[in-house]
Amino acid sequence: MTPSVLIGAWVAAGLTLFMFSFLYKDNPFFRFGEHLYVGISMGYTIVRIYYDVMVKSLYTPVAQEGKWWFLIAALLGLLILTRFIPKISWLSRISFAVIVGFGSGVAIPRIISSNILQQVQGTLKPLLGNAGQPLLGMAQFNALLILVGVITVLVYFFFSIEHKGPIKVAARIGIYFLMINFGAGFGYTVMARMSLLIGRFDDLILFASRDFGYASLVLLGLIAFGLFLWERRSSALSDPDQDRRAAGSDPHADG
Amino acid sequence: MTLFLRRTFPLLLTFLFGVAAALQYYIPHPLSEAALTEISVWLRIILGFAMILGIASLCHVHYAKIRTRAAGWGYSLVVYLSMLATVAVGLWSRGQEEGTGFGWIYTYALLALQGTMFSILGFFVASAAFRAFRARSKEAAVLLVAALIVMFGRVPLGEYLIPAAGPLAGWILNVLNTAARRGIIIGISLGGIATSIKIIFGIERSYLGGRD
Amino acid sequence: MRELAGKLLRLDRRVIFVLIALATLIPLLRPIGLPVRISPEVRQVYDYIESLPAGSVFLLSLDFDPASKPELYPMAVALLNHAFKRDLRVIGMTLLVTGTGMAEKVVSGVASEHGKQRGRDYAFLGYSPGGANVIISMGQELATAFPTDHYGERTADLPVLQGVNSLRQVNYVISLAAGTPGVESWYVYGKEKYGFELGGGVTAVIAPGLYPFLDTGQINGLIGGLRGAAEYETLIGMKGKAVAGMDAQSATHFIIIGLILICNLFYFLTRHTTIRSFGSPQDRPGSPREAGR
Amino acid sequence: MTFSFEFRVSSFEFQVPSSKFNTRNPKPETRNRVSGRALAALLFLFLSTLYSPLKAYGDRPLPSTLASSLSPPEQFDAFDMPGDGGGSVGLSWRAAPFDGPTLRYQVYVADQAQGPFTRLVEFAANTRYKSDVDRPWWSWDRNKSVHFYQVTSTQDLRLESGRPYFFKVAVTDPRSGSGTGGMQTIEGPVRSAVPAPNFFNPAKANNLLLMLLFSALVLIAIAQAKRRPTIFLRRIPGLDAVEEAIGRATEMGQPILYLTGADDMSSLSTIAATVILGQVAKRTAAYDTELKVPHRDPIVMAICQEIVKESYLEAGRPDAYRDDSNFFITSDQFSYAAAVNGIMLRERPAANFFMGFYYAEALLLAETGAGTGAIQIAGTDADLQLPFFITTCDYTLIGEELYAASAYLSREPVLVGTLRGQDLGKAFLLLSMVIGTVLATIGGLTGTQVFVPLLQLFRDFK
Repeated sequence: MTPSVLIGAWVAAGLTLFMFSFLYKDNPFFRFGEHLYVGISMGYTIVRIYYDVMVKSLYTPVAQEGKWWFLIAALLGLLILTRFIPKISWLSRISFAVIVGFGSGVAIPRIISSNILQQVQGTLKPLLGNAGQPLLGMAQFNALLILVGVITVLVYFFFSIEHKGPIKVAARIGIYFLMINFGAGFGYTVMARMSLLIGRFDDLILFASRDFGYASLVLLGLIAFGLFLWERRSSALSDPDQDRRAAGSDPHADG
Repeated sequence: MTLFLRRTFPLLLTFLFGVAAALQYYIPHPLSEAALTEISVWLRIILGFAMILGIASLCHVHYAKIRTRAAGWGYSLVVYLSMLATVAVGLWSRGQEEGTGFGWIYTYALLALQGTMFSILGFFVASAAFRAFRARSKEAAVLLVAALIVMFGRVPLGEYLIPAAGPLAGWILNVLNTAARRGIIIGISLGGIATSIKIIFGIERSYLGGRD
Repeated sequence: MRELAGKLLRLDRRVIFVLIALATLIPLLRPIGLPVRISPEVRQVYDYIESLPAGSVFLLSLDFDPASKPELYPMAVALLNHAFKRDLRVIGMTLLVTGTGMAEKVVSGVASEHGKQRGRDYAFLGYSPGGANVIISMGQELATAFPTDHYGERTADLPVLQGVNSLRQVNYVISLAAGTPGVESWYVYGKEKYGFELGGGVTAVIAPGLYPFLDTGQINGLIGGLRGAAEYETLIGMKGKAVAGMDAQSATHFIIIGLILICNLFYFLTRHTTIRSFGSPQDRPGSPREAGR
Repeated sequence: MTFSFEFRVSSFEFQVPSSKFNTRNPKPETRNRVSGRALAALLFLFLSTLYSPLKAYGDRPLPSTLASSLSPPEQFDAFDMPGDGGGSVGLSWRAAPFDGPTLRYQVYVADQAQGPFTRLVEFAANTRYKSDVDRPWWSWDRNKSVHFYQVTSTQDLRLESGRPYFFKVAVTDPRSGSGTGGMQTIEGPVRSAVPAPNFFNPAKANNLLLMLLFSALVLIAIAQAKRRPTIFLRRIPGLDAVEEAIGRATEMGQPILYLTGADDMSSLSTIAATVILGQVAKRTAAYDTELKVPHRDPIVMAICQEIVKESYLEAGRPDAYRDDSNFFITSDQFSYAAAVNGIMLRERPAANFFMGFYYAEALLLAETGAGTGAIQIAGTDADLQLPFFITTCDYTLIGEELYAASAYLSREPVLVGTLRGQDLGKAFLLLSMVIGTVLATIGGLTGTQVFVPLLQLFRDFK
């Protein structure tokens, strides 16, 4: 194992535990991890933008392929920076207009295609047996349920009609469909989230092995001890009542 | 003239770009495809420049904290140092990630931090479920039952205990869930289209801010 | 009793966190191996590898990066274990540069567990840029796409690749993928032209999108998500990470289900008492004030 | 299947009332006789307009395999494929009476009229008809008696737009070759075509039509609302809570946290979120409550600064406006979530607003906020994240309600009119789905293809 991998394992295990300590409460370890994370991610973004956008998408096409019109984009980008100069900051609106206009225009036909046509098309199913199928099988029943669900949910979303009479009944049914959707969506996602947790714990277990010098275990012990010291210090420095109320936002714990 | 530049010209641009972008979808000509790709590169370039605004804002916030020695200013120092260090290593590595220090930061710091934040969701789904899934009303009961069945049917043990749970969960997901999702999606689409149209026609212009 | 129930309803979240952590950790350390129902699409992959005679050529393309590791890595381990057990000639490769290191580690790791020798029993070709184009050129000539293997040795000289000039001589290809390039690319640019059999292993997120390919026989089997990996581990009788992961899944799901059931029980016990916040709609039980710190 | 027959079937269905399931009775009759009759009239209209494209379905040739009477493919034509980006040619020829599974067609291509021709494909003579192509009736003659093959670029052949290519089709009988040594192959004439890119894809015409229809609906509804500004609007509970949340934050002297979502400014959810921010900012300005808006996208941040500034101006409190109430954190998903969580835990905002589009970080933010005791109001069209907001927030604007929210908050006739337009659009789609399902059911029961053209109006073609 190379030293870079070994150090990497210790760093990764340490940062993982720092972030997990947030589950206990806001504490200096988490705050350090959080701020480090913001700094690193910002630094990473800057480097990526420099190489992938500024060099690859702007400098190379303009300087080497002669695509001078990319300079218009650069100009629009510079216009946004006029926001630093209040007197001419209105120039940034020109760029906003391009971005927002383009975004709204691109959206319409694509929304119609994938969110209206494809959804309506999926709903238009025969409710009674197709040729060769039983007259009223499971498929037909499901098609009917889907139709009822789509329609009642849509009715629920009517804004300018008062919900009373049959509209109210339909909207109520729509609400039940929505609730099933939310419940099922929640239940369905639990597995994916747990997979991530398992993946993370897998790494910690790996780093706890002898090959990595028991990194996870050592660091876990250190962090637990650190948290203990921090709790003792903060409860000694502030009166208990205030501490309970403002746990986690304790000014004395600041670096 | 300045009023035109300040107000009308941006609205005109919005209209032109909006209509052009909408019509592009119906034009199969390679030119239109190329234009779309080109504009998306433009947007990336604009965003690249705009990021300077973001960096300035971030630096400003943390600089203010350090200068006034506000509570926790040491952490602001951490932001500065880690950002500068990452940029320095990234430039040193020429943006390459394979086998460089930059790649090391990515793998052992960024991925670990990201993976951990993401995995905290595993804990949060549990605590959110505990708090929210109470049969206070008929609606809440429906929500609760749907969630329970799907959770039960998704894992091997549940399916082993009650073999019907798997197919039942599948049915809820594929039929009842699909129905409601379709309704939501169609509703969202109409809301989105209406917003788009208002923007293109200059009816919604708050994103331009200012009065002049 | 009611008081106790009320207290439990305002249970500190951290108790739940500890329960979840334990329910994840314990099965990972000591896999129980709860029964997993084998789905036909996973069994088809297994059966196909079982049916291959020893010495057949099996190509495993590990087209994923560290982000999809939790789901796809166990699949790679299980498939490689199976292939080496069956004494197949194994070729490993990847279409994603960010996955190269991980792919190398798993191929060489499992191989050494089975006492297989690099170059003689298996090869790891590494990464070649070009995405789906790599598949096309591999179909014409393997050595064009990969002049050398990952370790810099000429592919033409590797004993394990004797008689394998292109994808036409490969018996079975499995792509482990989390997107494109992935299973679809291997079908469109590979199987359709060069006639090898193709299987897929994908993350749970993209698995539903590949079932149409399964129905039409474009792929002969599909391993989906951690669950699919666990099924495969069960098939080859190896309690690995995926089985442990599925145990953890079962455990955490049942903890959550149990918590919900218990809290509803308590909720009905306390409903008629005047414990703050359960009666009035403004102060719903789901509202944060109850969460407890 | 002819026109008169079709109509007889449908009129029969509508005139015989019967019990629910023992006869194959379509739905409308069991509901309402009048609407049934109206439907029949409507059907008649449609059928008469659809008569011409339909007649082609009938005359499919009987397959026979008289190998002796092989003749060259008739009416062979090569043409540029309509509605594409170029690089593709369509070939069509009339189905012959001898077409059968044993005979095969071979397609050849060359870049010069004299050749050399290379074979592109060979297929059984009873396959590949024009009707097999999945294109809508308004842009494609779905003819079952014409063979069709689409030539596109492959690895071996590159079709370039703007230059001619030459094609021919041969029919061959493989069986005849087994005994005599040379199999019987008859070639058709050579035709040429120039693949060219097109400026309109007619297959997407229904999409365009819907876009124009919705645009018109919204614009008309807005115009109407300007004239008659009092339109009934049902309550959205989450919006009533906005006022309450701001009031509570003011009382407690704590800030309000407002998030605009994960997407950039070109996303409609972000635009909706910024519009609502304007309304919220007006109230915070009036109450003099601190507003905190952490950002992930610098452009959204810049625009939000403008919007908030404008709101403070409108509320008459330009002095209270602070430029750094909108601030940037980072563009990375989870470090942003971590930092916002930190803000929630340390600055204890009394109200959290989550508007716009969210990904997996939704629960991370909302559950932490729930732990701090803040009032939480979410509004998102991210359907996958809705369950998590519903379970962790006090109020959630579901999907479309996010877009409606700004209309509710401002009560401007223009915005309220948009809601009316959206409702009309919904009603239109709702009716289309009901009628479409009924027609699909009738079509399924009777096995007729009459309604296919109508149903195709609601299909997505590429």
